[in-house]
Amino acid sequence: MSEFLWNVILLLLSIALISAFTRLARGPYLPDRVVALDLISIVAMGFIVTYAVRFNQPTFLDVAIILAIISFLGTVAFAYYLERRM
Amino acid sequence: MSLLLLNILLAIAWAALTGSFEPVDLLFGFGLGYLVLWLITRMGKPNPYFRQIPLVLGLLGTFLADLLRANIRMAGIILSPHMRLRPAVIAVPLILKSKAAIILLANLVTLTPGTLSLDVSTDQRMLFIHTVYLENPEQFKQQLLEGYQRRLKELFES
Amino acid sequence: MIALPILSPLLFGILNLLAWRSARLQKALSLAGGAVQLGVALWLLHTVQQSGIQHLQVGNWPAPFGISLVMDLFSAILVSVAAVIALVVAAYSQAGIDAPRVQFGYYPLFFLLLMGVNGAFITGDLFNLYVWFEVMLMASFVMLALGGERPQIEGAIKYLILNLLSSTLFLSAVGLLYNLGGTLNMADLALRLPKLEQGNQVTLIAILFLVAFGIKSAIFPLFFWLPASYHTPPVTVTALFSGLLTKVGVYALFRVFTLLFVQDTAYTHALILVIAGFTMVTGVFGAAAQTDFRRLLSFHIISQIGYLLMGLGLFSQPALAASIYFMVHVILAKTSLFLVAGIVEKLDGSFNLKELGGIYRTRFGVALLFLLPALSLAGLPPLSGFFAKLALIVAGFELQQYSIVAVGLAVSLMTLYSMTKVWNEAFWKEPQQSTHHPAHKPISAWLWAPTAALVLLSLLAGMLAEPLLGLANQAAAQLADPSIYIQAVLGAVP
Amino acid sequence: MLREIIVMTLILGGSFFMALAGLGLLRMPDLFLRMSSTAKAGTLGAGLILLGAAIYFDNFSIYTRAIAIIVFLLLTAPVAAHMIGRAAYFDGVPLWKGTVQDDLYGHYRASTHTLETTTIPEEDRVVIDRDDIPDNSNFDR
Amino acid sequence: MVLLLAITAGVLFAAAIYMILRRSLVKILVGLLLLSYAVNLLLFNSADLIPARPPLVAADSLLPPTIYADPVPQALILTAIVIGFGLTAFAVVLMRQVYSTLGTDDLNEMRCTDIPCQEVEIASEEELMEDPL
Amino acid sequence: MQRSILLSAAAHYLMPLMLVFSIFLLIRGHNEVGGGFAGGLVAASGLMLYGIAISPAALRKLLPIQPHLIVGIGLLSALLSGAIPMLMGKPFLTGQWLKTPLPVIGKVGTPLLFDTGVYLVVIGVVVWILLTLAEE
Amino acid sequence: MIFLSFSVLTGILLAGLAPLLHRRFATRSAALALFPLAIFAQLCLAIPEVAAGKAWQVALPWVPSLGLSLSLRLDGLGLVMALLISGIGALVIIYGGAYLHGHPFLGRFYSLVILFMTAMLGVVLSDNALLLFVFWELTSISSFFLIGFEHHKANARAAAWQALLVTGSGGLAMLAGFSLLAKITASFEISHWIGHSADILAHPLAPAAFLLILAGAATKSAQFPFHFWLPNAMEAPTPVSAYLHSATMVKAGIYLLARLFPVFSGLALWPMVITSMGLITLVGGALLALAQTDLKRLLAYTTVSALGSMVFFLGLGTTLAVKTALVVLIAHALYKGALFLVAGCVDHGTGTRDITILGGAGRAMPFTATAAGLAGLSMAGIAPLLGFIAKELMYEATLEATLPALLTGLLLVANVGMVAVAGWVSFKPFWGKPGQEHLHPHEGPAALWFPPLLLAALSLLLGAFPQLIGKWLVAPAAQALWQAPLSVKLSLWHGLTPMLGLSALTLLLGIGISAAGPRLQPGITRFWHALAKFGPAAFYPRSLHAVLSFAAWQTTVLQSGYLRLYVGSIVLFTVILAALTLALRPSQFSVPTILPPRFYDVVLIGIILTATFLVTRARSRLATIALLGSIGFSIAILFLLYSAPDLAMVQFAIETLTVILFVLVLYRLPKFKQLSSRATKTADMLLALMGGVLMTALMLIVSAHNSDSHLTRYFAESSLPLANGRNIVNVILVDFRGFDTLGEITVLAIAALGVFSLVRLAKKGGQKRQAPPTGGKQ
Ligand code: NA
Ligand code: NA
Repeated sequence: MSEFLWNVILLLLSIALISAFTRLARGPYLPDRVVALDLISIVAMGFIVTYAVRFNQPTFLDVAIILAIISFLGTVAFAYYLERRM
Repeated sequence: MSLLLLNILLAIAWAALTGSFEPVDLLFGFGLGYLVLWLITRMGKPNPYFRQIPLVLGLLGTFLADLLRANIRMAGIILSPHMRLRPAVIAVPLILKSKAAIILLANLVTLTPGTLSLDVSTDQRMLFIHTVYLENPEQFKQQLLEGYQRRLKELFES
Repeated sequence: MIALPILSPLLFGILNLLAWRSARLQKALSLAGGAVQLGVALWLLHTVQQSGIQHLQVGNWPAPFGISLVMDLFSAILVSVAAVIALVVAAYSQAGIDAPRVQFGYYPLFFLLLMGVNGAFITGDLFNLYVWFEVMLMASFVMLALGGERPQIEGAIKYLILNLLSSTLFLSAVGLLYNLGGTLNMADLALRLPKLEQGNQVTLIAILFLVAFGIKSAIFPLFFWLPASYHTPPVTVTALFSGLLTKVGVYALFRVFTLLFVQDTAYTHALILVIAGFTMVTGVFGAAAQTDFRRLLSFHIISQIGYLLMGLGLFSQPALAASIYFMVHVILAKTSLFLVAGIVEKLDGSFNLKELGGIYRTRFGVALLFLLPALSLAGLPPLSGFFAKLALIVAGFELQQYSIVAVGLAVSLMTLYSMTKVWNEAFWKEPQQSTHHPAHKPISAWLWAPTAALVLLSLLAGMLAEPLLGLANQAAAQLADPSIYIQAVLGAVP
Repeated sequence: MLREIIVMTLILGGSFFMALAGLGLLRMPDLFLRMSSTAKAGTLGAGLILLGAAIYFDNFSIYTRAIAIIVFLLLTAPVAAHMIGRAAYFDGVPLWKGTVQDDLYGHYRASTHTLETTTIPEEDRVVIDRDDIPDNSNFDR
Repeated sequence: MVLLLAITAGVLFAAAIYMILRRSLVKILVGLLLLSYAVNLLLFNSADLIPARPPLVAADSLLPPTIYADPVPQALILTAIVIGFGLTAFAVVLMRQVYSTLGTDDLNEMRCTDIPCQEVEIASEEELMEDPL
Repeated sequence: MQRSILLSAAAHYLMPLMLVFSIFLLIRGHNEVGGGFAGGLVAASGLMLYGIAISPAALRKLLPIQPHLIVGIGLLSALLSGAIPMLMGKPFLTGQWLKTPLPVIGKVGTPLLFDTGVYLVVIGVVVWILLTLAEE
Repeated sequence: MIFLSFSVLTGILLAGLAPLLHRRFATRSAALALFPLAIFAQLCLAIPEVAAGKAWQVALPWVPSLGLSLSLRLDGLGLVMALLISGIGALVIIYGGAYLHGHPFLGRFYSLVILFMTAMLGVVLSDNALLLFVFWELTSISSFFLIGFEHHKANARAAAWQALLVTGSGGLAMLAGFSLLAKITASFEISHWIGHSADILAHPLAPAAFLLILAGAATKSAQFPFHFWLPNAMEAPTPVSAYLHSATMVKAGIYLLARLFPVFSGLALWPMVITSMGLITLVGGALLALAQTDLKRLLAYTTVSALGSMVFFLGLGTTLAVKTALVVLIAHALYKGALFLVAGCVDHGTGTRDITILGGAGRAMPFTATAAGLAGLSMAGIAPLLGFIAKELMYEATLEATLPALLTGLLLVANVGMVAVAGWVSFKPFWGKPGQEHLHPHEGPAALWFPPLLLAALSLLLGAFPQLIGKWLVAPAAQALWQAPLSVKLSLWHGLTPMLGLSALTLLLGIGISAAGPRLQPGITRFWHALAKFGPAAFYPRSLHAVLSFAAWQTTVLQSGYLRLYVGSIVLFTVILAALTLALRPSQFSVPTILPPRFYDVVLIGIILTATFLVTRARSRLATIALLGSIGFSIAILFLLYSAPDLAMVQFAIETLTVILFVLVLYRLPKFKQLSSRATKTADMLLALMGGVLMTALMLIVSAHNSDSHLTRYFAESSLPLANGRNIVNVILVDFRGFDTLGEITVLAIAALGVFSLVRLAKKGGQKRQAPPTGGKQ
C-alpha cells in the first residue's frame, strides 16, 4: 500500500517535472523558460524531500535548502538580463 | 534597536539550523549574527517593521489557509478540459505608505489565488496586478482594499 | 621536504597577489621566489641522487590512500630545470614584460603556473596530476590571453578549447582506470593493473592517456594548439611555456608509459615510436614553412617533442636516458632561443624574418647568443643537442630501429636548415630599410644577462655531457624498473 | 500510524499541487497565466511536502529547517514572479488574446526609466522590439 | 542503470563533440559545458551505484552503514566540478572578449595565428646563384 | 528600468540569512552534508543576490576587504593549515586537532582552517568575477 | 704530442681571442701566424719518429658513456695532412692579413681561420670517430662563416648555406655510419675498427656503414654528385678558398677514405663505387672547368677534378694507386694553394678575375707572375715540378689497373683539361693579350706575393728532390693505409716509359686547347648549360624547393587555422586508435544488469537526453542556457538519488552560478547563426557519434571488470576515528585528499584573476587597439 502510494507520489512529481521541462523546451519566450526552470527547481526540491522521507535520509533536506535559495537567484539573474537587454 | 532584534533573530535562526537551543549555541549564533551584521552595517537603513514580527506571523498564518483554498480553485481551472479564463492587468491604487507594507502586500497578492503582482509604480501609489479571472475591476480593487490593504495598514501604519 | 617546490611558488604567488598594487615589490618577490625555487630544487636533486627516490605522504595518510608525492631522479631533474627556467625568466621579465601585464597579475600567474608544473612533476597520484595540470593550464590560459589583443585572444581560444578537450579525456581516463584498478595512486596502480584478468582493457585506456597527454605535449596529429598560440604572447611568456608546458605533457607520457602501461609495449610503445617519427617530421616541416621567428621556433618545439618521444617509444634504459638528457637540452636551448628572439624584437621591432637583418654586424653578442643554442638545437657538436641526438641514435641502433634513426637524422638536417635560415635572414642579411638602426638601441642588462646565463648553461650541458648523461642514465634506470618506484612509495612489495 | 497517514497525505497533497503547477505551466496560454499557477501551486506543493517531511522525521532541527525553507519560499516566490513578470511585460512578451484589460499599457516612461501612475505620451513610451523577443527552439512548430 | 548512465554519458559526449565542431564560439562553449557533464557522469559511473546510502557516519556509530556509496568518485567529481566552473568562467569571459575585439564569433574568421598571413615564400637564395652548374 | 523595490527589500533580509546558513554549512560540513565549497557558494550567492538586487557598488562597499584579498587570505589560510603540521615535523596537511571539542563547532583542527580557506576562496572568486563583470 | 693536444685547445682559445688581439695589435696581428708555424715546426720535428713507424697517441675520456674520447693519434697519414694544414694555414693568415687589410671584420676572419685550422687539425689527428665528427662539423660550420664572410652579398650567404647543407647532410650520414660501425665493434675508436676490419667486413651492416660514411666523405670532398657546392663557395674571400677549398677542408673527405681504407677496402663495394665516383668527378670536373672564365671558378673545377683523381686512386686500391693518391694530394695542395693565392693577388692588383679581360700583367706583377708560372707548370705536370711526378704516377697506376685503356684514356682527357686550365690561369693573365678594359695592374705588398711564391717554390723544390717527401712523408702515410711498410721511390726520371709519352701527349693537346681557348669556350659553355638542367647542381635547388613546397603544403593542410578541423582530427585520431586497439587487442563488453533503473531515474535521464538533443539543435542562446540548466539540475538530482548529497548540493549551486555568469555575459555575445552546411553537419554528427559510442563502449568494457576499491574501505574506517569527521566526502576533500583541494582552489583563484585581468586590461587597452598586425583573411 505504502509502496504504491510512494510510486503515485513520485509519479506525480515526475509529471510535474516533465511538464515543466516541456514548457522549458517549448518556450516560446525566454521568460517562459525561466519560469519553467524555476518550477523545475521547486519540483526538484519536492522530489528531494520526498526521496529523503522515502529512504529515511534526513541529511538530504540540506540539499533542498540550497535548492530553494539558489533557484531564486537564478530567476533573479534572468530577470536582470532581460532588464539590461532593454 | 532593530539591529539588535535582527541580531537576536539571526541567533535564533542559527540555533534552529543547528537544532539545539543550548545557551552556548544561542550565544554563538548571536556572535555570528553580530559578525554578519557588522559586515553589512552599511547595507542600508534597518527596517522598523520587525517590531511587528508577531503580527506579521499571524497574518501569515491566516494567509496560509487562503493559499490552500486558492490553489484548489486553481486546480479546478487547470484540470478542467476547457479552461475558464478572463485574465486582465489591473492597476490598484495603494493606500499604504510604508515600503515594507507595500512589499508584503505585493507578496500576498502574488500568493493568493489567481492574482500576480507585476509591479509597483515608482511613486508607490499604484500596484499593477495580473488576475486570472476578472469579473468586475472595481469590485476587484475594493476587495483588495478591504482585505489585505486595510490589515496591513493597521499593522504598519498605526 | 619534497612538497616545497609546490608550496614555495604558491606562497610567492599569494604574496604577489597580496602585493597587487606594487609592481616593484612584485618584481623583487619574483626574483626572490625564483632563487628560493632554484635552491630548493637543487637541494632536492642532490638529496635524490644521494639517497634515492624521495617520498612523502601528504597529510600523513599511508600510501595508497593519501596523496603521495614522489620525487625520483627524473622528477628531480625536471623540477631543477624548471627552477632554472623560472629564475631566468623572472630576471628577464624585469625588463621584458610590459607594465600593464605586471599590473594585471603577471607575477602571481607566473608562480601559480610554476606551482602547477612542479605539482605535476612531483605528484604520485593520478587524479592529483589532473589537478596540477588544471592549475598549470588555467594559469597558462590567463597568461596567454592577458594582452587582450587580437592575436593573443585568437591564439588563446584555440589553446583553451583543445587543451580542455585533452583535460577532459585525461579525467575520463582516470575515471575508467579507477573503475578498473580501484585506486588512484600510481604506484598502487602499477601494482594492481598487471594483476587484472584482461590486460587489454588497460591497453585501451592507455590509448586514451596517449591521446590526452599527446595533446598536451603537442604530438602528431594533436599539436594544432601550439603553433596557433605560442607565438602570440610576449616572448617571456612563450619562453616559459616552451620550456615548461609541453614538457609536462611529455613528462606525463613518460610517467604513465614507464610505470603503468608496460604490459603491451610491443603495441603501445611501437605506436609511440611511429607517432614520434611523424611528430618530428611534421614539426620541422612546419618550421621550414615559416617566416616569423617565433612561429618557426614554435614549430620546432613540436619537432623536438618527437625526439623526446622517440626515447620513450624505443623503451630501453639507454633510450630513456637519451630522452631525459634531450629534455634538459631542449628546455635550455629552446628557452634561450625564445629569449633571444625577444631581444631581437626589441632591437629591430619585428619578429618577421623579412624585416629583420644586420644583427651580426652590429650586435655580435646577440648573434652569438642566438647561434649557440640554435646550433645546439640543430645537433652540432660539441653542443648539448649533439650528445642528445647521438645518444638517441646509438640507442635506436641498439634496438635495430633504423628507420626512426634515419628520420631523426633527416629532421636534424632540416633543423639545421631553418636555424641557419634565421641566421641568414635576421643576422647576416643587411638591415632592412623599414626598420630603425639597431646599433643605437640599448638593451637592458635584465634582458641579455639572463639570456646569456641560460646560453652558458646550455653550453655547459654540452660540456658536462658525461655527468649529465650519467645522471640521466640513473634516472632512466629508475624509470626502466617500475618496481623501484613502487617500492619507494608502497614499501615492501609482495 | 496516524503520523504516517498524516505524512503520506501531506506529501501526496504536495506532489499533487506540484503536478498541478506543472500542468498549469504547460496548459496556460500565456506567461502571466502560467506564472499564476506556478507561483502558488509550486509554493504550496513544496510547503506541504516539507511539512510532511518535518512531521515524518519529527526532529526539532528538521522542523526548523522545514519552516525556514517554507518562509524562504514564501518570501522569494512572489519576488521572483514579480521580477520575471514585469521584465517579461516590458520586454514585450504578449498577453493572451483573451485578456480583457491591460492597465499597465503605456505606463512606462522611457526617458526616466520609471513606471508612472498616469499614462505616458506615446513618444516617451518604451518602444518594444517584438521581433527580438521570440527565441524559439525548433520545438515550437 | 549502469548501462543507461553509460549511454547517457555517451550521448552527452557525442553532443559535446558535435557542438565543439561548430564554427560559432558560443556553441563551442555550450559544447564544453556538455563535455563536463559527460565526464561527471562517467566518473560517477566509475564506482558501483548505490541508491540512498550516502557515505556518512551516523551520529551514534563509528563506521558508515554496511552498504554505502563510494565516496571517492564523489570527491573527485566535486573537485572536477569546481575546477570546471573556474574554467568555464574564464572561457565565457574570454569568448566575450573575442567577440568584442573581433566583432565576430565565427571561428573561420580566426585563422590568422595559424596560417602565416603573408604567403610563404619558398624561393630562397640559391636561385640567385649565377651559375647553376 | 529602475531597480525593483521588492527585490532590493528581499535581498536585504535574505543576504544575512544566507551568510549565516553558509557558515552553518561550513562548520557542519565535516560531519554532515556541506563544507567549504557548498558554504562558500551559498555565501557568494547571497552576496551576488545583493549585488544584483541593489548594486555592484553597494556590494563593494559592503565588503570589508577587496575580493582579491579575500582570495589571497583564503589561499593563505589553506596553506597555513598545511604548514602548521610542518612546523611540528609532520608532513604537509597532516590534520592537527585540539584535544577538547569546542562548543557548537565540535572538534577543531587544521582541516577546519583548511575548509575555511576554501570557503573564503570560493566567496572571493565568485564575488570578484561578478563585480568585474557587473561593474563594466 | 702533448704540444699537439694542447695546440687544439690553444687553437680554440686563440680563435676566441683573435678579434681582441686584432683590435689591440692591428697591423701586427698577422703574427697570429706564429701559432700555426709553431705547430708546423713541432710536426717537422716529429717526422723522423713517425717515419720510423711510430705513431704518437694520447687518449682522455670525454663522454665515455657515448664512446666519445679525446683520443689523438699522429701517424704518417695524419702527419702529411697536419703539415699541410699548419703550413698553409700560417701562409694564409699572413696573406689574409694583407688581403683583407682594413676590412672591418678582419678580426673575425682571423678568429674563424684559426678555428677552422684547429678543427681541421682535430679531424686528422682524431683516433676516435666521434671526436673526428666533432671536428668535422666544426670545419663545416667555420667554413659556413668563412664562405659567408661577405655576408652582405646574397650570393655569399646562399653559397655558405648550400655548402653547409650539403656537407652537413653528408656529415649526418657519416655519423650514422660511424654509429653502425660502433654497433658492430662496440667502439668508436678508429684504430679499434682497423684492428677488427675482418669482423666488420663479415657483418651484414658493413656495406650500409660504408655507404653512409662515403656520403660524408663525398660531400665534403665535392665528389660527383655533390660537387656543385665547391665552385659556388668561391664567394668566399680568396685566402679562404685557397685554404679551405684547395689545400685542406675538401681533402678531409679524401683523408677519411684514406683513413678507413684498411677497414673498408676489402669490401666488394669499395672499388666499384669509389673508382666510378672518382672517375666521373675527375673527368667531369676537368671538362666543366673548361667552361669557366672566372679565375677562382676555373681553379675550383680543377680542384673538383683533382679530388676526383685522389678518390679514384684510393678506389683502385693497389699499392701504387695508394701512393699516387698521396703524392697527388701533396702536389695539388701546393700548386693549387699557390694558384688560389695568385688569383687573389690578381684580383687585388687588377680588380678583376675574369680571364677574358686579363692579360699582360706579368711585368707589373713579377713575383706573382713567377709564382703563377711555377704553380701552373706543376699543375700542368711539367718537369721538374712535383706535379710532373704525380702525373707520371697517375698514368703508371692506370696502366697497371684492369681496363687500362679506358681508365688511361679518361685520365688523359682530364689531364688535358688541367693543362689547358693551367695555361689560362697562370700564363694568360700575365703574358697574354689584355682584353678591352684598361687595367692598372700592380704588385701588392710582400705579404701577398710571398706566400704563393713560397708554395710554388716548394713545388719546384720537391719536384727536384722528390725523395724528401717520398721517404719522409708518402711512405709513412702509405703505411698507415696499407697497414704494412711500403717502399716509396719517387724520381723525376724513369726513362722512356709509356707514361712519359702520355705526359707529352697530354701537354701537347693541353697547350693546343689552351691556345684555342677563347674560341672554344663559348661552345663548351653552351654545351654544359644545356646539360645543366639534368645535373645534380640543378637537382639541389629543385629538391630543396620540392621539400619546402611540401613543407608549406603540409603545414597549410595541418595547421589550417580551422578549429573544427583540429578538433575533428583529434576525435578521429582517438577513435581510430581505439578501434585499432580493440581490433588488435579485443576486450570484452558487458552490460551489468544488477541495478535496474527506477521509473523516475528514467524520467530524469529522459529529460537529460531530450535536453541534450535540443541543445544541439537550438537556435537560441537563452533557450540553450535554460536547457543546459535543466540538464545540470537533472544530473544533480541523479547524484542525490545515488547517494551523493554533497555532490548534488555543489552541482546545484555551481549550475546556478554558471547560469548567472552566462546571463551576465550573454548580452555581449552574438546570437546563434547557422554557419555550417548540411553536409558538414552530417559529417560532424557522424564523428560525434563515433566519439560518443567510443566513450560508452569504454565505460561498459571497464565496468565489466568487478572493481574493488580499497581506498573506500580505508576512508570509511578512518574517517571518524582518525580524521574526526562523519561526512566521508568532506573528509576526503579537506583531509585525505586535501592536496587536490588546494590545487583546485588555486585554479579558482587563477580563474578569477584571469577574468578580472582580461576584462580590465582590455578595457584599458580599448582605445589604442590596433588592427590585426598580420594581414589575415580580410
Ligand atoms: Na611548450
Ligand atoms: Na621546447
